This record gives sequence, structure tokens and C-alpha cells, in this order.
Amino acid sequence: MNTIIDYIANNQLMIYLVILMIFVGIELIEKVPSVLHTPLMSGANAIHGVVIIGAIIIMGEAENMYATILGFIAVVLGTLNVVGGFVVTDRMLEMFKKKKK
Amino acid sequence: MNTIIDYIANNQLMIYLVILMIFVGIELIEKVPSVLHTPLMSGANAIHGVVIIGAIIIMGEAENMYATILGFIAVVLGTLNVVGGFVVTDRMLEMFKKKKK
Amino acid sequence: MNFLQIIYLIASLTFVIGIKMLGKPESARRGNLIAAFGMTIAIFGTIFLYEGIKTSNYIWIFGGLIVGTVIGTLMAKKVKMTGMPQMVSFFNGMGGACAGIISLVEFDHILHTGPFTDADPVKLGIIFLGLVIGSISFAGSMIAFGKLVEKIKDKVLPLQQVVNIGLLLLILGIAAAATLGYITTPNVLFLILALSLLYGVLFVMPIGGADMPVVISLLNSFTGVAAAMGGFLYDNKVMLFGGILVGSAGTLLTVVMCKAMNRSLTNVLIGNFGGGSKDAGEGKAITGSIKEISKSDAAVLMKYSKKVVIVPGYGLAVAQAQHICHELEQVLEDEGVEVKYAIHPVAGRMPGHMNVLLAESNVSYDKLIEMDDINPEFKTTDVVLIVGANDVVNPAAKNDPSSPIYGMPILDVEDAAHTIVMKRSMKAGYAGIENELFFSPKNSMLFGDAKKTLTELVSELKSL
Amino acid sequence: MNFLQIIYLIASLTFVIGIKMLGKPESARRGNLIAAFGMTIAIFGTIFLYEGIKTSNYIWIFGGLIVGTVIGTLMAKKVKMTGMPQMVSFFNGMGGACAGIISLVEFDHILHTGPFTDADPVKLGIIFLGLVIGSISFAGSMIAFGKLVEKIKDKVLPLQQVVNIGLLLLILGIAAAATLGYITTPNVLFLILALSLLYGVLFVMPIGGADMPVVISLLNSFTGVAAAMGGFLYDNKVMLFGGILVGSAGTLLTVVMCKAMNRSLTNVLIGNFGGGSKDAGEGKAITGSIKEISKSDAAVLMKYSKKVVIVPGYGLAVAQAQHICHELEQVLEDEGVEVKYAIHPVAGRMPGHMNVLLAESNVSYDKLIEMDDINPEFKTTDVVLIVGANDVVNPAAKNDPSSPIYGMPILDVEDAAHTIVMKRSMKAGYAGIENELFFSPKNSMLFGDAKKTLTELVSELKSL
Amino acid sequence: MKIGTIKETKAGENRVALSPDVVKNFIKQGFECLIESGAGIGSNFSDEIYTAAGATILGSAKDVCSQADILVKVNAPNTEEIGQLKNGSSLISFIYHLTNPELIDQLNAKNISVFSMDAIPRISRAQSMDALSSQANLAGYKAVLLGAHHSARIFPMLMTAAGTISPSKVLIFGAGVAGLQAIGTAKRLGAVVEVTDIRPETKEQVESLGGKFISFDTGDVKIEGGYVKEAGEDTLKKQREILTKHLAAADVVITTALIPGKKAPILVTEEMVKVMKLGSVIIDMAVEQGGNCELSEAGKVVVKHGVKIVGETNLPSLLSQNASESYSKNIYAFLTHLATKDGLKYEMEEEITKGTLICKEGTKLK
Amino acid sequence: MKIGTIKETKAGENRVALSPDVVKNFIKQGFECLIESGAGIGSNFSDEIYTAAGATILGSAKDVCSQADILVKVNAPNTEEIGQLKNGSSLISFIYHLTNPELIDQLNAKNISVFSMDAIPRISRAQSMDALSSQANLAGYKAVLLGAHHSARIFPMLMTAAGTISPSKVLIFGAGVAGLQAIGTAKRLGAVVEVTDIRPETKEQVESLGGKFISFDTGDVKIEGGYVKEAGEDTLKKQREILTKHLAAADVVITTALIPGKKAPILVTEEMVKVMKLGSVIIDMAVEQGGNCELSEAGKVVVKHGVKIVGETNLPSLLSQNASESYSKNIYAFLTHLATKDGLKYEMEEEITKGTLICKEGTKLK
Ligand SMILES: NC(=O)c1ccc[n+]([C@@H]2O[C@H](COP(=O)([O-])OP(=O)(O)OC[C@H]3O[C@@H](n4cnc5c(N)ncnc54)[C@H](OP(=O)(O)O)[C@@H]3O)[C@@H](O)[C@H]2O)c1
Ligand SMILES: NC(=O)c1ccc[n+]([C@@H]2O[C@H](COP(=O)([O-])OP(=O)(O)OC[C@H]3O[C@@H](n4cnc5c(N)ncnc54)[C@H](OP(=O)(O)O)[C@@H]3O)[C@@H](O)[C@H]2O)c1
Ligand SMILES: NC(=O)c1ccc[n+]([C@@H]2O[C@H](COP(=O)([O-])OP(=O)(O)OC[C@H]3O[C@@H](n4cnc5c(N)ncnc54)[C@H](O)[C@@H]3O)[C@@H](O)[C@H]2O)c1
Ligand SMILES: NC(=O)c1ccc[n+]([C@@H]2O[C@H](COP(=O)([O-])OP(=O)(O)OC[C@H]3O[C@@H](n4cnc5c(N)ncnc54)[C@H](O)[C@@H]3O)[C@@H](O)[C@H]2O)c1
Repeated sequence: MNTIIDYIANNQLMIYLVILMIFVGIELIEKVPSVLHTPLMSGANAIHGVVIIGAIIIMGEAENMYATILGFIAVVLGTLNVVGGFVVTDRMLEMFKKKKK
Repeated sequence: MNTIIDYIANNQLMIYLVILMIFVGIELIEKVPSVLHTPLMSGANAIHGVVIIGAIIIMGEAENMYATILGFIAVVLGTLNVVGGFVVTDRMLEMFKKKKK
Repeated sequence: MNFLQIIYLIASLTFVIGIKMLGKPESARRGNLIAAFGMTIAIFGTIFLYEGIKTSNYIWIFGGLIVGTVIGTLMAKKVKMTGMPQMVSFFNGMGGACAGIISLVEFDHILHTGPFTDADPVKLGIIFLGLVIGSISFAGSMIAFGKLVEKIKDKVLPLQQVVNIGLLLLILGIAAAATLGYITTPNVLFLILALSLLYGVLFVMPIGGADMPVVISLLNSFTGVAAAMGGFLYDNKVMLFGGILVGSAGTLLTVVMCKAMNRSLTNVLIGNFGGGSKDAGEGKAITGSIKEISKSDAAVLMKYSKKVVIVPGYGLAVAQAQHICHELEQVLEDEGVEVKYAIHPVAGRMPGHMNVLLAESNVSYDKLIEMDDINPEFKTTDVVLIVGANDVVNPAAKNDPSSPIYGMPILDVEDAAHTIVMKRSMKAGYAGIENELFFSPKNSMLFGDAKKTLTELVSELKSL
Repeated sequence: MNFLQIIYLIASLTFVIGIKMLGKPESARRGNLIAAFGMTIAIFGTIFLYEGIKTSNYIWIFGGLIVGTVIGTLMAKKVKMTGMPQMVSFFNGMGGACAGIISLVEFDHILHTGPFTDADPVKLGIIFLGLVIGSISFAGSMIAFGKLVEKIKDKVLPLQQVVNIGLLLLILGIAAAATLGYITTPNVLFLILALSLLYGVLFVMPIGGADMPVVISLLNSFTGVAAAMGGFLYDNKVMLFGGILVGSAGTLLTVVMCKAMNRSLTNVLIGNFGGGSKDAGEGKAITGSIKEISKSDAAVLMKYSKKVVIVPGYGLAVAQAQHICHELEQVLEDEGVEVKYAIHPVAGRMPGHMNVLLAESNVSYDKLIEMDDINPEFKTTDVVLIVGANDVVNPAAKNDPSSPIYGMPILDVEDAAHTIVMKRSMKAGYAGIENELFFSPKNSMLFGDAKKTLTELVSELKSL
Repeated sequence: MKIGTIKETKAGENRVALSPDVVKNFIKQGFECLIESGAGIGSNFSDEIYTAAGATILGSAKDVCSQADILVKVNAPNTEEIGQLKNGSSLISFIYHLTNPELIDQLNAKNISVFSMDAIPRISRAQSMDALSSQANLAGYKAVLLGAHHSARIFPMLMTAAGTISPSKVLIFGAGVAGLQAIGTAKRLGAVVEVTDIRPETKEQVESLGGKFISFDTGDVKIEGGYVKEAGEDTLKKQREILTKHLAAADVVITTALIPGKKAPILVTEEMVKVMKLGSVIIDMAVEQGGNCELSEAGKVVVKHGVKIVGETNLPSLLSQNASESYSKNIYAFLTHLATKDGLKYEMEEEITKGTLICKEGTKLK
Repeated sequence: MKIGTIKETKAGENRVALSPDVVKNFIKQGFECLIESGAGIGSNFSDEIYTAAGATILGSAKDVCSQADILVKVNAPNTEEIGQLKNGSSLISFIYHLTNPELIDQLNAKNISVFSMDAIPRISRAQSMDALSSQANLAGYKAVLLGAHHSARIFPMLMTAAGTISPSKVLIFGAGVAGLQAIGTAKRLGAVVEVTDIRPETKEQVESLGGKFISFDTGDVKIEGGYVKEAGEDTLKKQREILTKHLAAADVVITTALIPGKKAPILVTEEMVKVMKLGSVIIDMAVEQGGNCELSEAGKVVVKHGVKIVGETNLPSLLSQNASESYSKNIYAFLTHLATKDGLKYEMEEEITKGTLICKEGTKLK
């Protein structure tokens, strides 16, 4: 129990941050028209492609074959996620291009 | 310039936190019906009464007369802010008590 | 201590949740209570768990708490509904003063450890900032309070804006200089205090009474920032959190409030000084002062009423707003509000004009009540919504023998608790005469084309 | 390095702002671009500023980036509009795999420094969690992808739910044991990997094809959490931020999507397995599969149309929805959409039923178009909104000589790009026969009472 | 005080000046009400209903006239009736004193105080007494129904299996009280309504009822007290030109244009009738004052150039029950304004009294 | 092929079986159209309009009858007209063959193929030929207008300075085609509408038009092909009881209840008329089949017990122009369904042909 409390207290800022982020995430999605659900999902999908940064780091730090190969794959996959994600989202959103009034 | 960057980098978490809080604050207020503006203002007013905590701290730590007197005044004023704030808000919100349907 | 951090975490969350809930009529009250709960645990947590609080000082702490609670509760309970804004302003000022005092004491602490110029400039800066903001907030709030209780009149000095801006720059300059060690006398603190108080007074002094709520909201967010300074000072998360939250939410709220009044913040702060009355139309000279109401306020007012009477007039016909008017009626009825139409015998431009109109939109005949039958009912009516009618609710018909409509029977809408007049301007109706109802304290104006306004009102009602 | 932190801060903000803007039709596209910009600076910032990146590895990094970019762009550009969901699923799986691989490599790093049981258990736990979540997300997404391209059929094992939950507990148990040092063989990593992949497969396998978007959204938020694990691992704020944001926003989005489909998340995940068709009414046996549309989708579809034709029928009269129908027409016209009514000669229950109705609500006569005149126009119509009509749009009148309405001329609504049928159920109309229009791929059903539904549709349109 | 009314003798008149409801009100105020037997039958008020309301039913007009302190009527009394009136009593009815000078002389001879209901000033507080408005209102409704009745086409658009029936076009001249009610009624029935008036401010009013206003330049029109005082021949000519093409499309035309005390302006000439469609209908509401249509004949339906021209002179009488109810309420409001329990108060400076009092105890005032 | 029509000879009939628009369409299809001079005048179709549409105007009915391959009419021909018909030609009109057996014999004698427009089956694809519906629809509208015309009260509620006029109450018996249109029209005019029918499914339909449905137990009602086949005396009695109080409040009553081929059911007895208000109006749309009201008289307006009972037998004819247009469109749809360029195709198994063909070339089929 105490360790948990200590852990929480020591990582307070992080916890505040995580809680606030969750809060922001939720707050952002409330009241989104459902026609935007799919693009939003797709956009969010692209954003979690930020995992590519991890891939770049392991790739960049790679010293052995194992890490190099896996790192390379990870970079490719991560890029796929990021690039594909944003492009697909953009294409979905084309339908909103026509603006009237 | 560099010092600023360093400062930012060193207090990253804090900055994230502050930015997120501002974000949350803004996000929360958007689209509030204007009849709630006054109660909301009043509620927010009560919440910044959290400054009482500072008053309690200086009061608690007070060692000399100056600090004691000022501390005491601060506690009273802070309490006024908190208690008065919440009570007034509650009274304002009485009009929404009647719930139908 | 660690446990205290968790309490603070929880308290911080209750603030966010509380403010969120305050944004919806049905949850607002609970939101307030939740935030109050968080505040309570934060306070008692601090008293009992904060390291450094001397038990010998408990007496002072609890004494202060009790004194503050008793006075605060009494004041808050006694104030009349109409006096709420000044009460908020007052309490806000207390918070500002509290923040200022904290800075004073902390500066004193620093002085005890040596010349303040040796201290951490960040800490020093924070202390000065807290003092400046807290003092401005205090002084400004007090002036706002004075204005609202009508003890203080609006006053504009020559070159007011220039003076204000200059003073503010001066204060900040002194504070910066002291922080960076260019000023060494500790008395600089009192100079800053005095100038800040002065600035607070000058800042609020020229602003019109009707704009006070906006100013209070702004001062409110100032106090929030001042509290956040305390949070930085003590590395106290809950103060930081609460303060910044109020600072940001309060600032946006101020902007939103301005928007709801159809003005810009600069407009409130700089332009349009002076009296509260507003010339909304190109009509005749207006003597009294009128009050505008926003659509969402009107919507909430009606939604939480028991009985609403709609008075249709020629403007309803001109706007061809009969269908949306019927829709409004239905939305209100769905909310459990009793809705009736008060039909004046000569509303419109032909006998039975309103009947033709409302029947077209399928309003049931039972809801159309003749003048003689509805007049006694106004006393028990919460809101009368007057849609494009004018002469038929003009009290001049009863009070002013010189009026061309003197002697014409009218709808006694003034007997109701509130009246809302929906029309495009302050222009007169058929008889070409002014309507003193518009200036009645119970009345609010909702300017705009009847159809458009009703449509928006219905949307507001549905989104509540 | 510090500069990188600022880049990360900016990138994090672009993610929040991007998601916020994605929530509104008019800003969605810009929002996506903003987030993409943030991502770009985060990536290049990392490459050039992150300490530890060996320039010798740049070739691999840029190689990977180029390969990924080319493939990703091609795939994303080539996919048809209807294939979007599977594309998202595919990319999501890639992200999951990436997260999994990071865990694999990091575990390997740990092994290089000694037995993994000596490592920081928090770090170890994070690595395992990243692996588990990433793998589930990868495997699940691939299955979802397979289902959407119809290569994989829905399959429910006996005791599917029990097996799933058991497997999940087993995985978590093993991971926990390894973290706390009760398991010492490094191969445990591969066990976890294998079991997680299996779980991902089993998790998605039984879920109906129509529910895939919800599942993808859920897997999407999983990947977000997996990315956040990476953030913890490297104490990398932008990964953390992006990951958690997607994790929380994605979870809520999943819930909201379920709500929009009028179902609960558990219902999607556990109940209601099987085919995509839905028996929405107590009508006759349904053979094909129908598609429902939410009010907000319908609203957006119409708002962004050039031309909408409303086909009123008997149900409009029963619901007495003529006034709100007129309102819908006006709201759309205000948006610049051309709106017409297609009046079938025998719509309703008496000759001219629709005329009586629509004239009552003041619909202009010019907007009422006879069947013969409107039929050629359907080809250029974006959306046909069929309100409480049934027989008059039943293609059986043209195609099915055995039908009692065979030979009756009908409105050729199928020529339009989309049709939306608004009625309360799948029940038949006057002629008592089924309507194959409802099962057309171009058609969506909007179930509910016409008046209520139209009212909500108008609200949606106004709030867009 | 005794208020009496008798059966109207004018041909085609079904109205009566006191309705049972109003009788009840008068009695509550302390008046006595005398009704000639059968006076209300044309308005569906039987003697029994009157008796139940508290009225005294008398056998003949003479009985009523000789006893009543105030005789209320719809139309001005004829010579015989005047003869029966109690000397020095009061009379309230439509008089149209300008066009009936010898009537006034007869009444003066009997020392009758005469109030004319057609002279109620159009001021706000007199609206409840404004019988011209109340009757014109009903007439406007009835005119549309008569138009629909005489037309071989229905008013609304109907799209049916047997093809689409296009809506009838109704063209209304004059957007006064009658004209506006006609717009409302014709719109209700589903017609496409076009309206013209020489008072430009009526445009907004017409549109407030969903009608389409046909504007034209109305340079030389003089308006006084809400009424058109005079319209120059120029304006009328311009109007005719513009309206010819609208007439050609119209199925029903309703003319309501009156200039008080003058011959009604000719708005539809024979030439214009000729352009109209076979079977179209003109309801000339101004026929008694000479008609807005050149070809209309008072009291008759004539077909000229294939157009039915209806010259009904007494439209309110066709809605006798409602018309009587409204008229008696006007009378009631007027009398309660004028009367004290002891008699009428003649405040000669008061606008309503001043406007309506034609003769006072033998003196002709106007 | 030559299609001809002649002026209707039945008293009070203003309709004509071919409108100029339909003539145009027939001619486009390759038919020839023969019209008796003046045949369309009752419907506002002059000979010139027909000529412009491409028809051949012939001087007399005889000329048309002797030349036409197909004679279309509204009402069944009289003996004289049958005598003029070309031997072996076809006739299309309302026949009511069950009630007119000797007519059929005469036609058979001349080898005429007879299609009866009143026998169009009520199936979806025949809706455009359904003349009973198209005419009943117009009749429903006209019945309301007649009711309003004969009433001394206006339909809508009006709140005016001269008091409030309460809305008229309209009570409608039968929510068939005519009844529904009557509801719509009466609602439009602002009346409060109550409706009763013995088919319970009509409740929803009535409400879909804003009417208030009066329900009662309809145990022994038999329905066939959309029509009421029979209603037991029990039901009718129950109905009368329940409706008496509604009748007492009604200002206008419209009865539309018909049972095909039978005498119309009595819905309003003399007793019930007695409870009605002075001046109220009954429009008996079933008067030709004996009437739904005991006191109604075909072709007359009678006042009984203070109630005006209108026995108009041919309501569509009062809207002759629209009625003729609709009827001719029905005829057109029917003929294009039956005819090839060389003659009529007699597909005896086809439902519409089977239903309408009464005699074929001298053989009586029904
Ligand atoms: N009923 C009759 O028989 C009859 C006949 C003749 C005269 N009158 C006279 O007409 C008057 C009737 O009284 P009333 O109260 O119905 O009408 P009113 O006194 O003429 O007032 C109508 C008001 O509606 C407002 N309005 C006009 N268009 C509007 C729109 N589109 N949206 C919102 N508001 C609009 C106008 O103010 P804004 O311009 O500021 O919007 C105006 O002040 C009486 O004086 C009566 O004596 C009646
Ligand atoms: N016009 C005439 O003269 C006439 C006369 C007699 C018969 N008919 C026949 O009537 C039919 C007319 O076709 P139609 O397409 O207008 O009507 P329909 O085929 O009868 O279809 C009406 C549809 O409206 C829906 N509905 C009923 N109440 C509703 C409500 N409150 N909200 C939303 N939907 C509602 C019903 O579906 P749910 O129950 O699922 O909601 C029903 O399927 C034709 O078959 C025609 O032959 C016409
Ligand atoms: N006290 C009141 O508030 C009150 C009551 C009733 C009427 N009024 C007013 O009195 C006025 C007239 O009412 P009314 O119905 O008795 O009018 P009316 O019968 O005198 O005339 C009918 C209409 O015909 C129009 N007209 C005259 N000549 C015309 C021409 N050549 N072409 C076209 N139109 C022509 C007039 O402008 C008028 O609108 C209106 O302003 C009305 O609002 C006021
Ligand atoms: N093909 C089609 O789609 C089509 C076309 C027209 C009519 N119809 C149907 O045919 C039916 C009858 O139409 P109609 O107008 O010619 O009817 P109708 O003239 O035969 O009868 C009128 C109404 O009177 C009612 N009625 C009979 N006895 C009654 C009684 N004792 N009390 C009260 N009401 C009584 C009947 O139920 C019917 O509704 C309806 O179902 C109608 O929808 C169908």
C-alpha cells in the first residue's frame, strides 16, 4: 500500500499528465458527429503511429543484426502506419472539401 | 535563448501540465449555456479559493507576529472566498433544482 | 506527505469534474458540491498532513477557518438573488487579497534569510507576480462590488487608457527590476503593492455597470492565476491546478460572456464606457434602460418554468414564424411546461389574423386563449414570450390618457414573473407609439427576426 | 536534446489540436494535416537530435522511412472509398506490430546486460505490456482486415468467451510472473508473443462483419496504449502523449460509435455474433441485408449534397410530420442544397393526401414535383429521403409480375446516388408486400417515427 | 332603460341587432331587452333562446318600437318603422347619413337621437364597436367561399392518380379588412393568391398572410384616417394595365375596393373581363356602391363574356349567425360606452360620440 | 380508330368525357377524336379549344355516335343515343349495370361492347383509371364547400375585437375517398372535424389528416375488396346511439357511406335530425342511393326541424372542369390499357378487362 502511495507521489506529475491527457482525449471526442467517426478513428490511428519514434530509436541505436533487422522492420511498419494513416484520413475527408454558403 | 530552452526542457512535465490544464479549462467552458455563466463564474471563483492552502501553510509555519497576523487574515479571507463562493454558487443553482420529466 | 499528494490529486480532479458539471443545468449543482468536497479534503489534508504546520498554530488556523466560514456563510445566505454578482465580486476580492498576503509573508521569509536580492529570482518573480495580480484582483473586485451596490459611480479620467497602460508597465518594470536585483530596498514590495492596488482601482473605475459581470469574470481568472503563483511557490499541485484551471476557464468564460452579450472584450474594457442602457434600434428616443437576454438564457428560463404564455402579434405574421412557434410550444410541452397562447382581439392587421396563422401551423384551438380569459392567468405565469407584438401589450393603453391607444384593452403581461419581447428593434408598432413595457425591470428584449430567433431558441432548448 | 523536447512539446500539441479539429466537418481536413505536420517534425527531430542515434544507421532509418512512405502512400491512394475501413485496420496492425517489435528489441537489450530477472521490474512490465498489447492489436487488426475484404468468415468456437478470457488471464499471468522474476527463461518472451497473437485472432474472429468498425476503433486505442508503453520506456513525452491521447480518445470513440449504432460495447464484443444483417422490425422475414444510418450521418450526407429529393408517403401523414419536414427543407436550402418533393399520385390514402399535408405546412407549390417530372431527375440527385413511403417506391411494381402492385408506376428513386428510408420498422405498407429497395446497397434505413426522426435530423443539421 | 330590436325588413337581410348572448349581458347590466317575435330566426336564434336569455318577446315591431328607449337595428329603419318609434327615443344602426338625407329628416321630425354604426371612428379604443370591420371581416371570408362555390375548379393543388389538378388562382383587389380575410381564407383552401392595393403599406400585411402582392406606382393616392380618400384616374389606369395579365390567369377575382361615401372605383372594366378565362368568377364586394367591376349587377349573378360575375350585396347576411353575434357585440360595446343607467350620456367632445351622433333630439348635427 | 364523345344529356350534368388535354394525347397516340359541338361548354372547354387540340367538332350527337368506333361518356347513354350508335362499336361510361338491366339489353341489341367505368377493380395498377375515386375525391371537397355555403356560421375560429367566433364542428360519416378529402378540406377551412366509419382501419387515416375519430364497436361488419359489403343492423343502431350527441354539437354533417350495389345505410334518422341545432346543415352524399339521412331528398335542399338537408345528387358536376379533366384522364389510362391501334384487345383473363367488360359484341357477360 505504502509503496503504491509513494510511487504515486513520486510520479505525481506523470500521473497528473496521464489523467489530464485521458481527460482531454475524452473531452475531444464527445459530441463528434458520427459521420466523422471513421475519419477520426483513422486520424487517431495515424497519430499512434508516433510509435515510429521508438522504432527510430532502436534502429538508430542498433548494434547487432537482430536489432538492425527488427529495427528496420519496425521503422517500415511504423512509417506505414503514419504515412498510410494520414493519407487515408485525408482521402476520407475529401468529401468535406466542397464548402458552401 | 538556450537558457529558455533548457528551462523548458527541464520543466517539461510542468509545462505539459500547464498547457494541458489550460486546454482542459478551455475545453470545459466551450458551449456552456449563457444562463450558467454567472454560476460558473461563481463556482470558478470558489475554486481559486484553493489559495487558502497557501494561507494555511504560511499560518501553520508562522513564527513571528507579522506572519501570524497576516497569516490569520489570509486564512480568514481565503475561507471567505472558499465558503462564500461555494455557498453563493449553490444558492444560484437552486433555480435548477426543479427537475421534470 | 505522500498521502497528501494523493489527496491533492483527488481534489484537483474534483475541480475539473466540478467545472465540467457546472456547465450543464441538470448537473451544475452537484458539480459545485463535488468541487466543494475536493476543496474540503484539500484543506484538511493540508492542515493535518502538510509538513511544517505547527500544531501550536492550529488554534489560529481553525480560528481563521471558523471566522471565515461563519461570515462567508452568513453573507452568502443573506444576499438577495439580485445581489449575487456583487457577492461573487466580494469573495473574489478576498481570494485576491489572500494571494497578495501570501506574497507579503513569503517575501518576509526571504528577508529573514538575507537580502532578497540573493534569493532565487524565479521565486522572487513569482512572489512579485502573485502580489501584483492578487492586489489588482482585490482592488478591482472591491471597486466592482462598490459599483454593483451603487456606492461608486462610473468615472473616466482624461487619458484613462494611457494612464492605465503606463501604470501597468511601471508596476511590471519595478517588479522585474527588483527580481533581477536592480532594486535593493525591500520597501519596493510596498511600492508594488500600492501601485497594484491603484491600478486595480483605475482599471475597473471607468467600466460601465452593465459590463460588471464580464469584469468580475476577468478578475476572477486573475485571482486564479494569483493562486497558481502560490502553487508554483510551494510546488503545490492542487493550488497550481485549481489556479490555472480557473485562470484558463475564467478567461474563456469572460470571452464567452462577451460574445453572449454580442460585444468584444476590448469593447468592454476600452470602448463603450458609460451608462448601462443600450440603444438597440433606430426607433425613437429611449428614456429608460432596457435589458437584453440571450437566446440560451431565454431558453433556460422557459425550460425551467411551470407556465409559459406566448403572445403572438403582427410580427409573427410578418416573419411567417407560426410553424416554428408551434414547434417551440411542443418542445416546451415535452419538457412538462404548460404553454398557452394569449390572443389579443386586434393582434395583427385583420380580425382573427392570429387564428388564421396559428391554425395553419396546427396549434390546437384549446391553447388559444382570449384576452379576457388569459388576463387573470398572467399572475401565475412564469414567462410571457411576446413574439412580434407591441401595441397589444402596451401599458400606455391603461396609463396614458394622451396615448392614441388609450382605452384599448390590453394583455396584462406585466403581471407575470418575466416577460420576453421578441422583435427586431425598438421601433414602434401600428399605433406608432413607444412601449414602456420594454423598459420594465421584469422585461428582457430578444432582438431579431421572429422566425430566426424562434428557430434558434428551439435549438437552444433542444440542446439543453 | 533539449531542443528536441520542445519539438516534442509542439508535436504533442499538434496531436491534440489535430484531433479536436477532426471533430468538426469544416476543420477536419486541416486537423489531419496539422497532426501530420507534428508527426513529421517529431520524426525528423528524433532522427537528428536524439542522442544515441548512430549516423551509420541513418541509411537504415531513411531506407525504412522511404520504403514505408512509398508503400503506405500507394496503398492509401489506391484503395477505393468503400475499402477505407480495411485500410485503417491494416495500418493499425502495422502500428501494433511496430510496438511489439520495440518490445522485442528492448528485451534483447536487457538480455545483453545480464539475466532479465535482474532488470527493473517496471521497465520489464512495460516491455511485456507493450508486447502483449501490440501483438493483440496486430493480430486482431489483420483478422479484421481479412474479414472486411471478405477473405475470412465469422467463426464462433464453442465456449468462445470462456476460452478468450482464460487465454487473456493466462497471458497476463505469465507476463506478471516473468516481471516479478518467477519465470527465468528468456524464451518466455516468445511464449507471450505467440499467445498474444493467438488471443488477437480469437478476439476478433467471432465478431460480425458489420461490427468491424467498432472493433477496429478498439484495436486502434490498444495500439495507442502500446505506443504509450514505448513512451514510458524511453521517457519520451511525445510517444506517451500521442499514445495516451489515442488510447483515451479511441476508447471513447469506440463507445460513441456503439451508441451511434444503438448498441452497447459489450453487445458488440460478446453478444449478437454472426451476420451483419439486423432484424429491426417485427415485419416479415428478411432475406437480404439492410444497412442502418445514424441521424448525424444522414444529416451530413444531406448537408454536403447538391440536390436532395424528399419522397413523402402515408407515414408522414400518420406522424403528422409535415411541419418539421418543411423545416428540414428550409434548413437544407439555407445550406445551399436544392430540395424538391417527389409526389407520387397515390401516396397516402386519398387522392392528393400529400398536397393537403404539405400545403398545410406552407411548402411552396413549385417544390412539389409530379412523378413523371421528377423521375428523370433522380439520376442527378444525391440523396433521396423517403419519409414514411413504401409502396410508391417499391421496385416490385416494375420487376415482379406476381406482386399486387405490379404495373403501378413508381418513383425511380434507385437512380439516385443514395436513398434513405425513414420509417418505424421493416413492416410493409398498404399493399402488404416487402420492398426490395430497403435491401439495395445504395439504401440506408433510418428507423423511427417520422416526426421524431425528422426533428432530430433538423437538430443535427443545425449543429453541424 | 329598454333596449329593443325588431326583425329586419330589408330584402335578403337575415341579421339581427341583438344576439341572445348580448341580451344576457345587457340584462346583467340592468337593461331591459325587447325583441320582436321571430326577429332572430334568420340568424338561428329562436324566440325561446331569447326568452331563456331574459328578453321580453313582443308580438310586433310596433310594440317594440313604441316601448323601446333605444332601438337597435342593423339597417336603417324604413318610413313605417320610423313612424312607430317613441318620440325622443334613440336609434342605433347603420345609417349612411350622407346618402340618406331624407331619412335623417324623418328621424329629426320625431326627435330621435341617431347614432350611426357606420361612423364609428377607426381609433384603437373603438375597435370593439367597429361594426364595419366586423362585418367586412365576415364578408371577406364569404366572398372566397362564394368564389369557390361558383367556380368549376377546386382551389387546392392535388396530385392524384387521375393527374394533377393545378391550384386555382385567386386575385384580390384591396387588402382592407375584407381583403385580408379573403387572402387568409383563399390561402387556407389552397389557392395561389395575388393581391393588389393602392396603399403601399398593405404589401407587408398581404405577405404576412402568405399572399403575393402586385405592386404598381401609386403616386397620387390620398389616404385619410386609414381609408383611401381619393385615387386619381392615372393610378387606376396604370393599375388596370398591370392587372390585365393577372386577370387572364385568375380563376376567381374578388374586388373589395371602397372609398367611403363615394362611388366605388372601377377596377375591372369590360375589356378586362374579356381577357379572363371561360368559367372564371368575379365576386364584386363593392357592388352596392356601384361595383369595382363595370359589368357587375347588384343582387345578381350574371355571366358575361363567359365570366360569372357575382353581385351579392349583403355578404354578411349570408353568415347571419356570426354576423349578428359580432354586430350585437359591437352594439353592446358601443352602448356600454355611451349609456349610464339613466340614459345616454352625450359627451359631445368625446371622439366616439362625436363621430357617431348624427342627430340629437331633433337637431341634425352632420 | 375514332373516339367520340357527345354532350351529356342527363339533367344537371356539366361534365364531359374528353378534355382537350386528353384529346391532344389521344391524337398523339394516333387516334381520331370526334366531339359534339358544345359538349365541353359545361366544363369551360369551348369548341375552339378542342379544335386547337386537334379534335374534329361535329354538329350533332348523331354525327358523333354514328361515326365513333368508341363512344366515351360520363353517364350511360339514353335510348335515343343508343339508337344512334354505330353497330358493333364500343361504349365506355359509368353504367351501373346491376341497376340498369334494360339498358344492357338495348346495348346488346346493337352489338355494342360495353365497358363500365364504375367497375374498374380497386387494384394498384388500375388506380389511374379509377373514376369512382377521382370523382368521389372532388365530391368530398365540394360537399364541404356546400356545407360551408349553406351554413350561417364560418368554419374557422376567429378572435376579434367583436368577440370570439367559435369554430364550426363538422361531422363526417364514412372515411372513404370522399370522406377523407372532406376531412382535409374542412380542416383546411379551420373547422373542428369528427369522423366515424365502420372500418376500424380508417381511424389512422382520419388522424393522418388531423380529424378526430369516433370509434364504436363494429362487430358484424363485412369488408370485401376495400368496400364495406354489409353492416348489420346492430352496428348501425350502436352507431346511431353514440353519434346522437356528436350530431347535437355539429354545425355541418357530411355523410358519405355507401355500400356498392345496395341502398345506402341510414345513418341519420329523423330522431337524430331533431336533436340537431337550428340552422345546422347536412350534406347527404349518398342521396342518390337512397341517402344516409332519412329526410334527405334527391336533388333538393330541404329544411326539416330547422336543419338544412342538402340532397345534391351530382357533386362532381359542380366542379365540372376538374371532374371532366380527371374523368378523361381515367378514360385515357383505361383506353391506352385496352386499345391497340387496330381495336380493343379483349384479354378476358386480364383483371381490368374482366372487371369492366359488361357486354362483348352482343353477349351479356355479367
Ligand atoms: N387586428 C386587426 O383587426 C387590426 C386591424 C388594423 C390595425 N390593427 C392594429 O394593429 C396593432 C396590432 O398589435 P400587434 O401587437 O399585433 O402589432 P404591432 O403593435 O404592430 O407590433 C408588431 C411588432 O412586431 C415587430 N415585428 C415586425 N416584423 C417582425 C419580424 N419579422 N420579427 C420580429 N418582430 C417583428 C415590430 O417591431 P420591430 O419592427 O422592432 O421588429 C412591431 O413592433 C394594434 O395597434 C391594432 O389596433 C389591428
Ligand atoms: N392515395 C390514394 O388515393 C390511395 C388510396 C388508397 C390506397 N392507397 C395506397 O396506399 C399506398 C400509398 O403508398 P405510400 O408509400 O404512401 O404508403 P405505404 O406504402 O402505406 O407506406 C407507408 C409507410 O409509412 C410507414 N409509417 C407509418 N407510420 C409512420 C410513422 N409514424 N413514422 C414513420 N413511418 C411511418 C409505414 O412503415 P412502418 O410501419 O415501418 O413505420 C409504412 O410502410 C399505395 O399502395 C396506394 O395504392 C392510396
Ligand atoms: N381601428 C382599427 O385599428 C382598424 C379597424 C379596421 C380597419 N382599419 C384600417 O382601415 C383601413 C381600411 O379598411 P377596410 O377594409 O374597411 O377598407 P375599405 O373597405 O375601405 O377598402 C378596402 C381596401 O381597398 C383598397 N383600395 C381602394 N382603392 C383601391 C384601388 N383602386 N385599387 C386597389 N385597392 C384599392 C384600400 O386601400 C383598402 O385597403 C385599413 O387601414 C385598416 O387597417 C383599422
Ligand atoms: N386502388 C386503390 O388504392 C383505392 C382507390 C380508391 C379507394 N380505395 C379504397 O376503397 C375503399 C372505399 O373507398 P370509397 O371512398 O369509394 O368508399 P365508399 O364510397 O364505398 O364508402 C365510404 C365510406 O363509408 C364507410 N361506411 C360504410 N358504412 C358505414 C357506416 N354505417 N357508418 C360509417 N361509415 C360507413 C365505408 O367504410 C367507407 O369508408 C377504401 O378502403 C379506399 O381506400 C382504394
